Amino acid sequence: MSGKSLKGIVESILFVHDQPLTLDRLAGILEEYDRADLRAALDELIEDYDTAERGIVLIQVAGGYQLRSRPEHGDYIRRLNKTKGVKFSQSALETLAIVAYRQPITRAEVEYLRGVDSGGVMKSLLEKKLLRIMGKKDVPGKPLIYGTSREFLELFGLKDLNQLPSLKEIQELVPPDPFADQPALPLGSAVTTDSAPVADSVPPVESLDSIDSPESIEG
Amino acid sequence: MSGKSLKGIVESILFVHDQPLTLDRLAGILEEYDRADLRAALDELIEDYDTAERGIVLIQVAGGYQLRSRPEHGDYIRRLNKTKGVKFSQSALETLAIVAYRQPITRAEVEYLRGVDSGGVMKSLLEKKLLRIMGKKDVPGKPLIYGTSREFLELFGLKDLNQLPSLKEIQELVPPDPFADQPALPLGSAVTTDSAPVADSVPPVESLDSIDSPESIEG
Amino acid sequence: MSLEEMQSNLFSEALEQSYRVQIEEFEGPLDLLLHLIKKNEVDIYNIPIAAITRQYLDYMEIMKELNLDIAGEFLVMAATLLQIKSRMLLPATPEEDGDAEVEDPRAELVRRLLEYQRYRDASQMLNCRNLLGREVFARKFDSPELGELEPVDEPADVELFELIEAFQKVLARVSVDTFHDVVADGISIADRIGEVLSVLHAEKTVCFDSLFNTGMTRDLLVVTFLSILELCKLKLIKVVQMENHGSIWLHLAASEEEESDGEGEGEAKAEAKGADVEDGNNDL
Repeated sequence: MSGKSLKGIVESILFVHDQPLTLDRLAGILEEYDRADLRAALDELIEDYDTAERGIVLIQVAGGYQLRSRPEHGDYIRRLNKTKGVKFSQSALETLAIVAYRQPITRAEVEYLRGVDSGGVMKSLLEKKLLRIMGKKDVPGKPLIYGTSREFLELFGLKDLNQLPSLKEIQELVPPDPFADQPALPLGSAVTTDSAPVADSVPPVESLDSIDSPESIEG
Repeated sequence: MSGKSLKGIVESILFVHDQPLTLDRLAGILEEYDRADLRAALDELIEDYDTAERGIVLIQVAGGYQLRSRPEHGDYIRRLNKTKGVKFSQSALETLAIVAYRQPITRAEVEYLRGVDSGGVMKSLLEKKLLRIMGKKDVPGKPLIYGTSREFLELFGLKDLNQLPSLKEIQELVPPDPFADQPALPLGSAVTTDSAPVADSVPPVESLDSIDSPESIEG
Repeated sequence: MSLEEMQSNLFSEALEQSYRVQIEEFEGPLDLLLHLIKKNEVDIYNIPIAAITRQYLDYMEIMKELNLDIAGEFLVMAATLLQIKSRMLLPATPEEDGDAEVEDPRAELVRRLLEYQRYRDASQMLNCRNLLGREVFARKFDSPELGELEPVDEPADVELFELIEAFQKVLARVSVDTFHDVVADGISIADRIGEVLSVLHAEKTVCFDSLFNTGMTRDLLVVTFLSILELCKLKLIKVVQMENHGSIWLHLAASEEEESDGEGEGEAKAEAKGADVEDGNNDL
């Protein structure tokens, strides 16, 4: 590396870019550099910024790298912007959590898990681009299936979905990999007041264990 | 200066502010700090950034302070600009939506629905390969008929056109309350069965026991 | 215990106040049940179903009392609870005795509660993260250094929902009627052009509005309008409006003779084509 420092160049680019910058994109812009060098420069920058002295942090989010203000300074920035910051209702958070952990998921499944109608909140999350329509499920009725979006990752500062702490870690848990095999939700029999004899088609309670897979991911 | 570094706080504010920040404004936001300290923090920051290693500089401009990318890196930043993805304009999105849902469709029909000339936007969508020409309509003038392309499906992550959600499905997300007209359940009479003491003394079933209670995992 | 006694019991216990403050907080029946389980400090794996059911129903009574809309889900859950309770009162049948595993009537409910609790905990975890726009901020503006953006042909970032929204907006502008997803195989534009022309041949001048009858299907309205556009484009008709916001009148652009010896430059071909259609349709 001559004259100009690669680290400085990368920093410039991160600074003017208003979205998370992927390594691919960066490699496309800085074609004359090795990917490995770029990655090293990014790692060094993350370290440089990682001191309480600094007002900026470099994080990995939504598949890319982004400079953000230091979380501890949120109060001061809200003074600048005179905003109270985003606020989410419990129903929105619940719905996001369910979709995040169980995607791809249909609306009926979300409603079964929440126990309440969720069309309104899902529509509003779609409008906010936190949820997205992933297509249709290949079952009778072809219901729409939903997942979380890149904006969801950006909002919650997640590198990718695997970075979500497993439910096991949160309290007592569900698979960290939301795409892992999951037992089908017993829709139909569940919400209704099922008059079928006990232990008929209902899966045994132990099935909960089978969907718990321990996982240690940093939250 | 205690705990949080004032320099860091000032840096945060400079980082998220999109215009030069005057000392007056900064003093207004950080009322609890001395002006002299603020000025000192700014001076220190200018110095910190003033090394060729860095990709960002702090300059005094238009009566205020502003973080900017290092001028020497202008070339690299312009490369970023060249590859910056553009957002879909509303007219492109509208046109794409009309063609997607009404294909095969002529330009005149698109223009009727949109109420404006759409030749330009359709041409640009054709160039982007999101639309394709499907043939000619057997009506006077033999207008071209348009449809969406494979690239369109890829862009929206759809397997095929059947996966395109219908308007009805979106509207159904917020349905009229299906229970609105339902008579209330005879709750009052049900409550009277409460006098039976049996249920509460039933011991837990083994299958339920086998699940670890949340408390035992926490921590 | 009579219903009256129940109710007087209910309100004598200052239950009303304790619930009233919380009344809006419950997201649904599962949320309420978890609250009751926690409040009573009972084991979720061994729910005292009668007591919890009673409190649940009490809560619903209070909701009614306060004239709150009780969502259907709360009623369904009430029925479920009552059913579980009654099942627990039944002695096991001989057949079931033979079965190795007789499931607790509460099992399904417990599963749902546990699962719901997990996601509620997950939602709290999400809420505790440093949120963009709440604790952390990014530069969400174009840096002055970026200068003018050059348009680039690169697939943009767009979600399917935006596409649907865009289409909804279009339809909202066009009309409030339902726009059928599949265009009915009705009359074609070519046919409608013929009809419009024959009316014009007979009447010479026709009021624009008279071509659109209220009884027409939406598709036919569209086809009619497109036919008029097509006829204008082909210069077969003229559209005039006598005064601002007045009626719009259509009349034939030229007499038949003029049309036949029309030697216009660019339009000649188009006119010839249009004339063909006209003739063809006149034959019908």
